[in-house]
Amino acid sequence: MAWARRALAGAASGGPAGGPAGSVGEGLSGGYQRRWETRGEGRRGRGRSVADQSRTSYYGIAPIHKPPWKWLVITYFYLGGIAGGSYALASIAELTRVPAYGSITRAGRYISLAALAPTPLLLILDLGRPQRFHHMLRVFKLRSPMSVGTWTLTIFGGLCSLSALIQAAQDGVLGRRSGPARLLVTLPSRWVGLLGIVPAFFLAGYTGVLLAATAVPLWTKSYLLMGPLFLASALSNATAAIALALALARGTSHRTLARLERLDSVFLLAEAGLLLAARAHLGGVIARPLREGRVGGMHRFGVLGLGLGLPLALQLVSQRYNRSQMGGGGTSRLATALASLLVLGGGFLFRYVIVMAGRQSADDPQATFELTKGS
Amino acid sequence: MTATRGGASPAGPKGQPAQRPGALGFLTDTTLCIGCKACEVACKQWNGLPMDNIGWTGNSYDNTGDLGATTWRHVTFVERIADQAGRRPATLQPFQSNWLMMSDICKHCAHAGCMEACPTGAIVRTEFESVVIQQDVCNGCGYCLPACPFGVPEISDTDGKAHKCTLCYDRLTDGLEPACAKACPTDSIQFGRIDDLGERATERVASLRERGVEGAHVYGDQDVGGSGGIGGLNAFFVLTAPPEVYNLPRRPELPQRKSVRGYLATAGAAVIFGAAAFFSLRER
Amino acid sequence: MPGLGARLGRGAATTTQQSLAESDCIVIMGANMAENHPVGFRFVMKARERGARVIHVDPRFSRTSALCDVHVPLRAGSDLVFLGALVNHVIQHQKYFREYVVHYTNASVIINPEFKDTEDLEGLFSGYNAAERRYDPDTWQYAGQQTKPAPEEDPAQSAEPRPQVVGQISDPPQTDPSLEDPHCVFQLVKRHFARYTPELVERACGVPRTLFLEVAEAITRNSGIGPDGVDRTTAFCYAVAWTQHTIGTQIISCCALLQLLLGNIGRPGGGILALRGHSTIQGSTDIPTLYNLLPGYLPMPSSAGEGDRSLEDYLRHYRPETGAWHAMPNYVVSLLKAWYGTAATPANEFAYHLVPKIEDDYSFQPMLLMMRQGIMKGLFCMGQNPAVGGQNTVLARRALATLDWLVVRDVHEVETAAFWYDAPEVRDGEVRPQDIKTEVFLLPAAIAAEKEGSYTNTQRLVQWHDKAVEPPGDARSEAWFLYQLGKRLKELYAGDDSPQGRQIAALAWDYPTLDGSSSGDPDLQEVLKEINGYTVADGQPVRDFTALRDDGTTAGGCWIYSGIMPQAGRNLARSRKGDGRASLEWGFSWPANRRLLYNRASADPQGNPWSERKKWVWWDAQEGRWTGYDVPDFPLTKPPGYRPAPGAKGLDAHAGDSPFVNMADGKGWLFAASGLRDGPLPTHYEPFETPVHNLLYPQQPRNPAARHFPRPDNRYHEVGDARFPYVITTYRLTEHHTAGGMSRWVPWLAELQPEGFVEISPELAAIAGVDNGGWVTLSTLRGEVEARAMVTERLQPLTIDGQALHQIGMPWHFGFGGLARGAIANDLSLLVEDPNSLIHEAKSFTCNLRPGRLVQTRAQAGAQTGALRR
Amino acid sequence: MGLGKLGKLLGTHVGMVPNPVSQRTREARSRLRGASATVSVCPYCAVGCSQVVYTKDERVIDVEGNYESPINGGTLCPKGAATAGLMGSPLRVTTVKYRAPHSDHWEDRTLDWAMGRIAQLVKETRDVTYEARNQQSVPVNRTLGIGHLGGATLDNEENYLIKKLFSAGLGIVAVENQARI
Repeated sequence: MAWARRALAGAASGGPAGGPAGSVGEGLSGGYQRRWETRGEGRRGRGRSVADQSRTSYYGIAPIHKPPWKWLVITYFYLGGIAGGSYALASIAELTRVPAYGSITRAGRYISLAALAPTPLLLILDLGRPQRFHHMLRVFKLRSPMSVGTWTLTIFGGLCSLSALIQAAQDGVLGRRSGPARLLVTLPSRWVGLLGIVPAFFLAGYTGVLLAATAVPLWTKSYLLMGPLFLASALSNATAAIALALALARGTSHRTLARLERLDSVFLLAEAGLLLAARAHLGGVIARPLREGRVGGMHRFGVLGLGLGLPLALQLVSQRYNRSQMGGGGTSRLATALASLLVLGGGFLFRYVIVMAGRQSADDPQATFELTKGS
Repeated sequence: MTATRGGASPAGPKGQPAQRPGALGFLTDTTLCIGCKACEVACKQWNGLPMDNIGWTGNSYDNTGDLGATTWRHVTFVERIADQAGRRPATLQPFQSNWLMMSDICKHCAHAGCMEACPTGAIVRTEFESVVIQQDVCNGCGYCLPACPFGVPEISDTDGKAHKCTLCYDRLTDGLEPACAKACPTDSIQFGRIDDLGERATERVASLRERGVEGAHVYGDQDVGGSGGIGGLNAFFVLTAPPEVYNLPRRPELPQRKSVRGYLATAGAAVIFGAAAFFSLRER
Repeated sequence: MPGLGARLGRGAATTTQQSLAESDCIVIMGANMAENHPVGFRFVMKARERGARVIHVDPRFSRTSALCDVHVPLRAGSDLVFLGALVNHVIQHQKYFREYVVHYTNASVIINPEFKDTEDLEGLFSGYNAAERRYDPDTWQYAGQQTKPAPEEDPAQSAEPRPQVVGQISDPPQTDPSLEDPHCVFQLVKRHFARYTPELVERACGVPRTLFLEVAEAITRNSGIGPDGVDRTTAFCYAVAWTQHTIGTQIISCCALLQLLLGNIGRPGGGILALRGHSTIQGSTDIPTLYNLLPGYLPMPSSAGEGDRSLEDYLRHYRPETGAWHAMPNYVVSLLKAWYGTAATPANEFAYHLVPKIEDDYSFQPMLLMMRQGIMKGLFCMGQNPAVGGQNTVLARRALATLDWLVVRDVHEVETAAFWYDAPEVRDGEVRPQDIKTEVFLLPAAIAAEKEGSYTNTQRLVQWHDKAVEPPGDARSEAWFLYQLGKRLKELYAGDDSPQGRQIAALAWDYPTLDGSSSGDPDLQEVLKEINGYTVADGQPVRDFTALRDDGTTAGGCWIYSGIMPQAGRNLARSRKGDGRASLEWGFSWPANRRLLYNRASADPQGNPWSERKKWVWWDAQEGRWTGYDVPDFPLTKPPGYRPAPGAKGLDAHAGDSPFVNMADGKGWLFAASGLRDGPLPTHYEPFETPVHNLLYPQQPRNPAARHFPRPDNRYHEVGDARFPYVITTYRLTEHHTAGGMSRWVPWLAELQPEGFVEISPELAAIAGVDNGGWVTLSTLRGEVEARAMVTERLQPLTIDGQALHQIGMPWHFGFGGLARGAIANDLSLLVEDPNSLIHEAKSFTCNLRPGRLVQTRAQAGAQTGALRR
Repeated sequence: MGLGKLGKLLGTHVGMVPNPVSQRTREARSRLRGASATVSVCPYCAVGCSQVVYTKDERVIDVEGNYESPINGGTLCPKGAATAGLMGSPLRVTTVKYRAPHSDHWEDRTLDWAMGRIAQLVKETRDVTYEARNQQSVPVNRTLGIGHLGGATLDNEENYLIKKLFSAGLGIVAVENQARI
């Protein structure tokens, strides 16, 4: 009951409406006037009273409840985004039928399965009653993003594994002659990829809608932007992840890396745009957690600075450098890896900031009253 | 027992809580409330809820704090005694005045945010149009907590599941009046069919305004309290001060009506990003 | 309650809670009804729905004030100035109910010319004996009465209104119906209250004139038949905030005087409702576990001076010739037969000599001193928690420590049982358990639903509770404990011929048990039959108290409860059929199931209802008897026109227009010729500890007849003591029950008010430099406590005689045990007694306040006295 | 037939806001079914609210207001509503506790032992402090050595037995209760 301690500490917002010490006046109608001298040693002749603590809110106690989600859910948002994003990119790369992008497809497939693998465990551990995790599939409720999200996760889990297995079979990881390998190779990986694009994109973006469909002011005020914002962030993380993998792997063509880097810049720009638009739309009161305090600081330096600004700068530098070198290599691979790492770090920090800022926003009475003051 | 009807029934016009034949609910008339907390104790006694004991809060006589997993009725205390100059009133407003006391409870909304958010279908609408969390289904995901515009459900520290007022569903099945409504000494909490209660509420507000209580209004109709797609509350109130004073949102909104629009926005973005990725990769 | 007993004849609420719903104006003063009697308050709310005006007069804005039309904040301890001013207002503006006053009160009686009022003697009545701080009431009697020497007056004398009129009403008192004679009661009252003006109210109570006049107007407009011809009644509700003053009894008697003047007594929606705190505290004064009373408000025989040596002496001292009390011998003899059975014979005056005689004041506070002086060696504590609930509890805990043995019977391990290892002074090392020699027993007790029996509630309603379950473990009911203890003592004293042996041997103590075994619970229906009274020969219950005899043929434990079991097995306390009007079929209301007392006054002298609207009891000429919605509190067949023959005795001596059957002359006493030890007329004196001087009688700041105990461990503050400038009042909260024994250990109640606190105004908080939630320390010459301060505008400074005066409020439930803990407020209070009720003054005394905690420098550094033990 | 069943399942389990009620919820009943009811009076304040105590196999399962009472008509205050909490309080004393003189801890004793010891103590103290006559040789038959506090929360019959046993039987005059605090 964190708020209890905080309410006790009298951290309630809103100063007391201290009027002048009891002023002289004869019996007024509707109330009567008392003449007394308060020696005024204390502040303004009146100690801070119970009424002072409830002038602008109910003793600072939150009108709504924040979700109990912490690290497990934040990590799930992050990994789910990367899994969905990298699978989608892999499939798109396959669609371009450019043979050089085979490496992107392979990296994307493997990364998406690797990212997706821990997510079910994360979600189950986060439940109050983990042994009842299967109840999530008891209903399919369109109006509940978490219900739709869980079904998507299940379906995408199958497709993502299938694609990864097909990829593994094609790469001979499962051996040439073994039964399943031969069967898997026959499956049309492009069609499976295409089939998986929709759940992939949904998995990457639905977490934004899940947060938006709540009463938490910071999440729900600009609800239309939350989905795209999370999707952009997921895609930029995915691109960064693939770029990182390819940068480290030998034999990746320079051009592919440059192309990926440019794509990542596009996503970063979109994410930055959406984030700033959302923040602007929130308004001063509701956006306060993004401005003040620890989370505000992490938002400004961590997410905007390290996660978006710096990687964009690096990518611009490396792109100009590439053009000037016309085909030189070497140094840009290091820059790509560094940029990718920053983006990946920024991505995690972004989800941490959004979730924590949301929890603070739920605890702030002024935010809810601002959101619901209506016309 | 009549078959349980899924979904919600039609919402009522402005100024009147939703008209739902057969719906049972509460009218909590704060002008009769003497802040005795009999409702809090009667609710805990019937439902066997353990004590919270959060300690002395210093928030006037409210040491209960907030609705939670083990507190399904919560009496709020707000002191509005002295004016700016510290003058205390002698002749008071009819009925409850200057020390606002209100027994807060789950609103049992016509369209309930918690019910629409719950991914396991644990939260259902009963034949009495009340909203109940089925303890044999809930797996403690916590999504109903932020989904409720009034901050009612809470996850219990002991059993990890979400809990809130059930409008004494087990008592209603046996034709018994909810424990809090029965215990309330001054009948500030009135239980009954919500259309009767709705008329009683509007009559009460009218007579209060006649006697000089300008601030009197119904909280829980389409306009204030049951707005934004919620379609009215089955547990509504007669208040004499703005809702924010009682820690209630003035015009809350049903969060889940944004879900589908959220999906579409995301799908749109997905198409754009997908195309961007496709062309950005293909282009020479 | 001597206050109501002296002026109306019975010390109990005159009306019912349900009757409040018919009131046109309700004044709640000296009480916080919405918080301490929430369900009783529903009837006040019903009255408000019908448009009644509700006024709350209280130093603090409480949950009651929030639901009232008018809240009048006044200085704690100045209640009588406010009430006196109301009496003065009613008389000056002729707002009294003239026909009611002339016929039903002793307003027209001429008083002995030698009587001198406080206005003549600067604050004293005539007959004051300064050495013994006592009055001799001879000069207060009716004029022309042959003054019979009163029995030796001594402090031990029963504090309850002695029904005996000093001075035999040998012939009808001289009266002046025109109320003009300077010596008639009305003029004496008028002169006595002449200086209680609205200006004095503003100076002494801190209540502005405009507000006082608004209240006075509301009360007088809603009493009697107004100019618009509509008959209205006003009710007063009070509780211990009136009782717990050194002038407590006079405050209550002043309310009775005011209601008599306004003609509200005995009428539906009127009367005075005493709000009692415990479930059956009314029952425990009717069938009294009080030192100075026998069951049925019979005075306890005294051995002071000549004393009540024989039954005949006793009756001669206390039996009046006129009024209902004339039948006293029937009640006393029946009681002795009930107590001593066959050992009580006409020969040995029905074993009257075996009844112990009292010689001094053995009320609660002197008992503490008897323990300290080692006179009292053993104590039984059954459901009482004096370590928290008594006064000067620092002294009280020391007293408990000097006992040889202590038996505590309670539901939880209350502070009284745990003082020897858990009290603040033990935790601080001041006192060591090893030094406390008291042998302590803690026996578990049963709760209402685990035993059968009856409670008497605040409106004299006796209700039976059935047994639902067996008490857990070793828990037993008090009836079981007493019955078994009595049997064991009879065995121990078997054959012992000493006086103490003969006393216990004579006691009739064989009750059938419920399960027939010797170790079972006694059958309380049998005890109830004994209380109701039965004919000794056949053991059949008597119909009502008129059937009790003084020749030993009947036995009756408590005559005022007689009629509760009219036939064998028919227990009216178990009747449970409530109806809309007077609910005569729900429970039994003593005496004789009368719901509204003195309801003869709800009809005019000719026996017709004053008005259709306020009809209650009236004379039915055809039937030749009184009838109505209630059991008439009047001889059924005595016509309104009846006039007594000279020399008539008992109730025959009362005329047909005398509603107050217990009074010697059948009239409501505006002037109390006897029964009140500190004067026939209510007079304002300051509380024993007060920052302000008595503006009315500067020479007499304090009640001259108050009982005080100057001792080093009970030192008093001076009047206007600068070291203790703030007035402190103690009170209760809805969520807890008295000393907390039944609420601070109950989880669902402890969490509602989990910690002791103090309430101060923002203005005082500014002076002390404290904000809401900060720690403050309160100190008096008796003790020091610390608590968190709730800084709230519900308290406010008042301007008393031009000076700013700050008041502090502190709930007194809390102690060092249980789940909800806090400082013990009564560590601060003082031992001092009202002369009549012998009740203390915890509603207004003085203290000092400083910010910060009570830092202990003693043995355990850092262990805070009274702080929470984690 | 499977399809019909599947159709119904889809109807209640899939949709915008599906609302499937579980079997356990369908069978929800109040625990007062089959309980026995006893009418009692609230042990707390003097308003005198009538209470109905529901019990099942010798255990209190619920305490509520009594609708028939003209005073509380089914309502209760917070203390009255907590009566079941008082009867079942976790801190309730249910065994006899004894503290020997000068000891610093409680000891457990049987009820029978305690009753015998108390009777013994009463006799000893009474015999030492009994006064048949006072200094003026007026017969008084009293002892000031023993006192009694309590009564305001005990039944009328119990108050009667206290006054009868202690005063009439043992001559104890210092018998007082909460009326005076």
